[in-house]
Amino acid sequence: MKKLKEYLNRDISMAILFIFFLGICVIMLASFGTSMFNGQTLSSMAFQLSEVAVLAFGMALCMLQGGIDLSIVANANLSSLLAAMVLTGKFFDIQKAGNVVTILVAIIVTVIVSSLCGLMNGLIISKFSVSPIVTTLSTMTLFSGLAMGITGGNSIGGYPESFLKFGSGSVAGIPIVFITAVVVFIVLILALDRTKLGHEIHYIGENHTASRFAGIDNERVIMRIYTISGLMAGIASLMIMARANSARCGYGDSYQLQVIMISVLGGISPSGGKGRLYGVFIATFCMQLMQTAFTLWQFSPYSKKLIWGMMLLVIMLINMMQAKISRNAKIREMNAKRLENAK
Amino acid sequence: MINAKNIVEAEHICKSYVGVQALNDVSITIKEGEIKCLAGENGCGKSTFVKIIAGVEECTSGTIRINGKDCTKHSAKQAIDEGIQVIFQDLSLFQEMSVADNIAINKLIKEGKPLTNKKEIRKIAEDALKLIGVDIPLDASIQELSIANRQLIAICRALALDAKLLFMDEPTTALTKNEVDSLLDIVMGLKKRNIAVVFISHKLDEVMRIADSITVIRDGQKIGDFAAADMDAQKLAFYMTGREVAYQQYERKQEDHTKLLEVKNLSKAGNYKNVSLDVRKGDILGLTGLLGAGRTELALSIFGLNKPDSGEICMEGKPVKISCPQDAIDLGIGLVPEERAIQGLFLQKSINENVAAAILKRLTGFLGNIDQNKSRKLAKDAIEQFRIKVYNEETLINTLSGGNQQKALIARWAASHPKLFILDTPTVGIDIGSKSEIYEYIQKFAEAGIGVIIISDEVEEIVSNCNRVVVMFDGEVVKEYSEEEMQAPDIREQINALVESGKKAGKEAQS
Amino acid sequence: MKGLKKIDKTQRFLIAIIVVYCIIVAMRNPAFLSLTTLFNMVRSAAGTTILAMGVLVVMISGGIDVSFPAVAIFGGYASLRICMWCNIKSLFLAFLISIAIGILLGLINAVLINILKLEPFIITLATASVFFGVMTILIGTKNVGASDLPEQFRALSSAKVFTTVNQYGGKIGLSVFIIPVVLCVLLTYIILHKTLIGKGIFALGCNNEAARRAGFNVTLLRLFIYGYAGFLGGIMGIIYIAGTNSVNPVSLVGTEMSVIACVVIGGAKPSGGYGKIFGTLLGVILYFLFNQTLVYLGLSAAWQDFFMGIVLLISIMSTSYQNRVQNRKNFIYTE
Amino acid sequence: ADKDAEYTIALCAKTEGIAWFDDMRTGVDEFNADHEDVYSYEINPEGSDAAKQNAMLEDLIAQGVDAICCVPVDAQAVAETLQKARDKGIVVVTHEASDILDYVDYDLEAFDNDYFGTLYGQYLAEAMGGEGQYYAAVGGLGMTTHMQWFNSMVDYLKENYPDMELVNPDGIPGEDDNNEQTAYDLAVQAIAAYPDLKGLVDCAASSNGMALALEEQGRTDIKLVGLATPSQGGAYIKDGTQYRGLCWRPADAGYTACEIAYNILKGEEITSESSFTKEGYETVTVDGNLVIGNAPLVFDADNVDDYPF
Ligand SMILES: Nc1ncnc2c1ncn2[C@@H]1O[C@H](COP(=O)(O)OP(=O)(O)OP(=O)(O)O)[C@@H](O)[C@H]1O
Ligand SMILES: Nc1ncnc2c1ncn2[C@@H]1O[C@H](COP(=O)(O)OP(=O)(O)OP(=O)(O)O)[C@@H](O)[C@H]1O
Ligand SMILES: [Mg+2]
Ligand SMILES: [Mg+2]
Repeated sequence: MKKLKEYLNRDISMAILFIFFLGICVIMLASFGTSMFNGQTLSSMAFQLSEVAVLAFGMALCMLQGGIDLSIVANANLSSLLAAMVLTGKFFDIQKAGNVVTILVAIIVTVIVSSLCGLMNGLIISKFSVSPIVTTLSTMTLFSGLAMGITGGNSIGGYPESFLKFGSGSVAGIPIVFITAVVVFIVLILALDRTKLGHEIHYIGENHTASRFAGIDNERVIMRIYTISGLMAGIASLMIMARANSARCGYGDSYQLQVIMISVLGGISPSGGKGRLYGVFIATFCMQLMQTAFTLWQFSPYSKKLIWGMMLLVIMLINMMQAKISRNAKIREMNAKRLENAK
Repeated sequence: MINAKNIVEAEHICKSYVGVQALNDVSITIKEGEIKCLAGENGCGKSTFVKIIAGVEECTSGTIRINGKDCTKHSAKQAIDEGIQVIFQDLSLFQEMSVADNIAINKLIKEGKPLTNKKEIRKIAEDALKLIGVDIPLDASIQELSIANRQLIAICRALALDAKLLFMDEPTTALTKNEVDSLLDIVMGLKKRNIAVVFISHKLDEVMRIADSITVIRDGQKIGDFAAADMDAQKLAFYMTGREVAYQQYERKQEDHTKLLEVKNLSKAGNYKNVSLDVRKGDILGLTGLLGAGRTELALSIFGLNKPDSGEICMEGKPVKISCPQDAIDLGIGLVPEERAIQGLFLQKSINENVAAAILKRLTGFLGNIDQNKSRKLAKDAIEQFRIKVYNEETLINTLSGGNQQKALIARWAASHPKLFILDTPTVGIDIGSKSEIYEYIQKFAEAGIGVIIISDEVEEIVSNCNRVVVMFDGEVVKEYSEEEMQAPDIREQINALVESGKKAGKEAQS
Repeated sequence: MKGLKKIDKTQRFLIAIIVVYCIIVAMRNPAFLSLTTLFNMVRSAAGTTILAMGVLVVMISGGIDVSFPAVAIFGGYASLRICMWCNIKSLFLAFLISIAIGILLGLINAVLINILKLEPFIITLATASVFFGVMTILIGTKNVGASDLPEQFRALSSAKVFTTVNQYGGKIGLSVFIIPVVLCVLLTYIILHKTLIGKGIFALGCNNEAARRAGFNVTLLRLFIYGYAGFLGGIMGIIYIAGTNSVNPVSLVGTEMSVIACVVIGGAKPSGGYGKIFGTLLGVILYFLFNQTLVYLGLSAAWQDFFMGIVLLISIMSTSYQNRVQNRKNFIYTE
Repeated sequence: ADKDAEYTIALCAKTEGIAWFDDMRTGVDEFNADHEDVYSYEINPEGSDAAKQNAMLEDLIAQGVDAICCVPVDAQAVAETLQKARDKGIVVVTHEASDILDYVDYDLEAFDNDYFGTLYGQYLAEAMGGEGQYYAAVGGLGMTTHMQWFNSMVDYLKENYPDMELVNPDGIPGEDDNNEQTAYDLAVQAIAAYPDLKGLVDCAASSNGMALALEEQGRTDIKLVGLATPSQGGAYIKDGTQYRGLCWRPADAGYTACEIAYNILKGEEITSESSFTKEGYETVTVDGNLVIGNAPLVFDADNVDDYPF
């Protein structure tokens, strides 16, 4: 019993979020009936939220450590452009190489480029002690600038069919991209809960001085985190490419703020240390559900922004109050004990 | 003086923090023009009391009257307006701002003139600095100054405007003898001008020199008010600790005398100068001296957090290069840091996680996966072994009392099976019960053949736990007491004298 | 000489870059070295400069604000609409309305930050969406073209401090925008360096708790700081509309990062407690130099962000690294 | 008509909150009013982000509308999604997307873009007296139609007016991001950088920024031809600062797009014989699945006030 209470105390923001989620579902059921949740719609949502989810995971990792990655979308665009160049034979003759090789090369390029971009963030943050916001802000400019420079703003499209399958195909009605997202999610969850790195991330996020004194190599960990976050951008970029069959700098710019919101909504404390990845996943679903609902309601995108912003504030408010309450509770509990002892 | 009116009347003050009962039903009145000293062990609640009267912290219950007005829920500004000035223990200076601004700011706020002007500010600062007769560049920013100088700035700031009541929370910790003297003279001067002073210091001689009345606090409870006249160091110590402090002295029984750690004239500019010392298996080496002596820096250097400029460190005879804590841990060195809350604990995490923090490597399996059960078992054992009072190993650490928190921290390092164990002021803010337990554990470690270094300001602590002692001043080793010397009956007085007397005595001791 | 001493490393660095860059551009195309260039620069940079002052103050106080473009456009556009509805002809009133709205929104930010005690970044991120959403819902996003613009805006747009009639009978001259800019910069300077509040802002940025202990009312201070940022936003809103002599309410959003970039390039510490007005100005100048010399250089717009990014990185890395070394000395570990 | 009408036609344009697509909405709504059996509406993503547009289209598909009309932010990027819509049997009509014809049922162009480009050329030449330097800008180098106009204009002028010289560095147009401020800056720079400049062209609707620059510097000798809406650029066209404003009526385009979709839904053929309601689309040329109207608008001082958008 007490154990459960404790767990709730620690994960209450999760509980809140989940209630939230159910609330949205109910509202939508009420207004659209079950049509909202037929396979049709669900799979379409699955298609849409996959890339956002992966990006959000990357962002969440950085926030868990107490940082933030504003360059994540720019990074995705840059790496997808380079991959696109490969896929469209800008670098070597794809006819000669054959589809499989080309696609493999493209994927490798994406992974390498995105990870390197991430690593660059990590290096600047850990070795030069530049604050994450500022670092990633500048690298964002840098990455998108580079992408713009390379392409002159043009989109590069027209990839091999077999590659597009990844974006449009689905297994047993479940989109491949979504499956990918889930796999990534599971891997990350395991990594965070079970591996050394995962634990180190939490320690640093909670108190980076103490982690240093406990012999954790903060700087190495941070570099890894941002590299992973870069990798997430890479994976997302592959999804985007395969779905849109084109790449262009500026694609998905509006994701940037959205993923930050998702992370906070998902209960990742912006100051680091606290938060669960499945919260982020749930938050992504919330966002997607509302996104769809808004489209059907024909809301203007700005009223959407309004509602999202409000949601964010409300969630933060609830979390704040909950923290305060539990703190006071602890003190009261303690005083009670003291009085007993006094007797 | 008898019918002097009360400036502050605090009644039944209670203050609880998460996990700690900092103050428990404390009533204190402060009269005009009196010098009251608050005495008590580390963590007994002195600073907390100061903060509450200064309107910085709100008391959980109780009433406060300042100059007759009821100020139970008053703000810092109100306190200042009522003529209360504070030298906080953590100094509360503004790192990026200039010395002049830092000194003048309180006066500016007090006067509340919306516009400021540079000349005026510099004037205020200069006058204040003259008052205690030091000169520090007015345009330097605080972060360029040494601890000692920062402390002087904080003092100047409080003196800059003539308060009715001045709180001094351990203002002398980093100061040299003559700086202290001039400060105490100033305090006496204030008294003549009928200004009340509340003086907090762990150096009993200072207390004795100036106090009119002494209030003793223990574990957040008031033991009583005493006239300084009928009070002496022994008595005071007794009241503070609640018993005749006479821990049985530790003596080393180990046979093999090979040196575990050997530091050969290690130097680091601004911290310490060619320090040499050694630790054998089973040694408990005491490292004492004034705050600012560079002991923490030395410890940090051994732990790989403060790269020395020259000299070498040997573990078990082999010269080693320790460039980061991980290296140190691999070599079997553990460090319980000075600032528990900041450098030691993960307050939002469970005991389990806090204990596991330093030994993740050992808990990782071949897939890089952490063995949860193992770590949980370790935590359980730690709770048993160190008698940490908690519900279970998943309890959040910030719900524990200071003492138990510290035990958990020691448990963390015990779990890493260190060969050399460094504890920097391990008993600050810890109740007497836990304190003696901790001593017990430390001595157990030593008997088990671990080399231990204790950094501490409390001579009692040093004498009763250490078989050897090194005294540092201003970054230099001024005296090393061998095991034989430690047997001397008047060893406490010797060390006290040496530490208090500062440099000059130190030099004599060397020659 | 004393003035020179005041110029710190960062600023020298920036000045060097600016000078070198100007020389390069001038060599590529002498036409760059004309008054028109300068005047145009002033005109285009006016809005950003004003916003930058706000960001600077917020950043010195240890916070950050990403909602100011929303605030600015809200203020400006609302004021414009109101002027059109009630056909208000006075520029003063227009400014007044815009500023009032700006301050109000700024205060909302401050209140939320005080209540929630979370990173201002996240909070202002949220409020930015909220503000903008509210605006679009209340007054829509309909563009207003030069022809429908109330004349006080058109007048402001074309008004000049002094003009030199060029051979085409056109009036090239220094736009009146310079006046609000100078005023805002002066005001900011006075607030920061000549008032108690200024000291409070720095103190807050250095050490929130210590500021509280020193007797500052931290809550009021925050209200002032974000209110002031809103105030500047309000002014900028009007300038922005007059600047293009027409308004497209959605075009300003998304510029926040570039403004913050200018301030950071200028050497302000995002951790708070330190920041220089002159540096910020240099930052703005640098930014606009990059943006407004492409034609002279005969470059396509494509690479400009890339250069911007590089300069940003270099400047922040150089400054932060010095701090890092300093901190290490004091056993403050920053990653 | 309303939600439960027989046919639902959704038009998804580039972005919310700019005059152009506000006007297009009036067209769509008008169509909705005119047809009892059709429910037609317009929704737009924010900040012309192709990703968001894709997401919207996905939702529309899932919701199962009967027809989707789309003005793509980035034709390439939405092509796949549109294809998906067609696979689901949804009628897809695009506007300003002549480069992805394989993915759509029909693409509607208000006019032949090459011809529209030559119009820029004609009027510029006319204004400049067929000689002198001119500088040109587009909204973005990635914008298909803008580039198409720019290129055909340049070709046209090369052919017919050898004395006219494009001064843009290596023939690449400037980019004004459809932003008045940027257009203004570009103009000021161009004027300063090329002392004997005689003409300015802006293929983006933000050409009023350039006009403002000209007005300020009183450079009546420099002629400006640019895409313009009466609401944004009208003032300058009226007072002659801008020689001509080229345009087409977004409302009509939106209306006609819906009309095409409607006809297809009703099973009618779209051929060169088919005629549409709106002026400029009464007769269209259909080649393959590209429907080309003849609805270019040319504003000058006299007619600019006649248009309410
Ligand atoms: N902000 C806080 N949160 C939680 N516990 C606190 C806080 N501040 C102080 N404490 C606890 O309250 C108790 C009293 O602290 P306080 O600083 O008043 O002791 P002190 O008498 O000043 O000790 P010292 O002589 O070392 O200064 C300590 O156990 C400390 O750990
Ligand atoms: N944050 C700091 N900034 C500048 N100098 C410092 C700082 N901390 C310590 N020093 C200098 O380093 C030397 C040692 O300081 P410190 O107080 O840590 O020594 P210490 O012996 O560990 O004192 P204690 O252990 O009693 O706290 C002193 O000369 C002090 O002036
Ligand atoms: Mg204290
Ligand atoms: Mg120390």
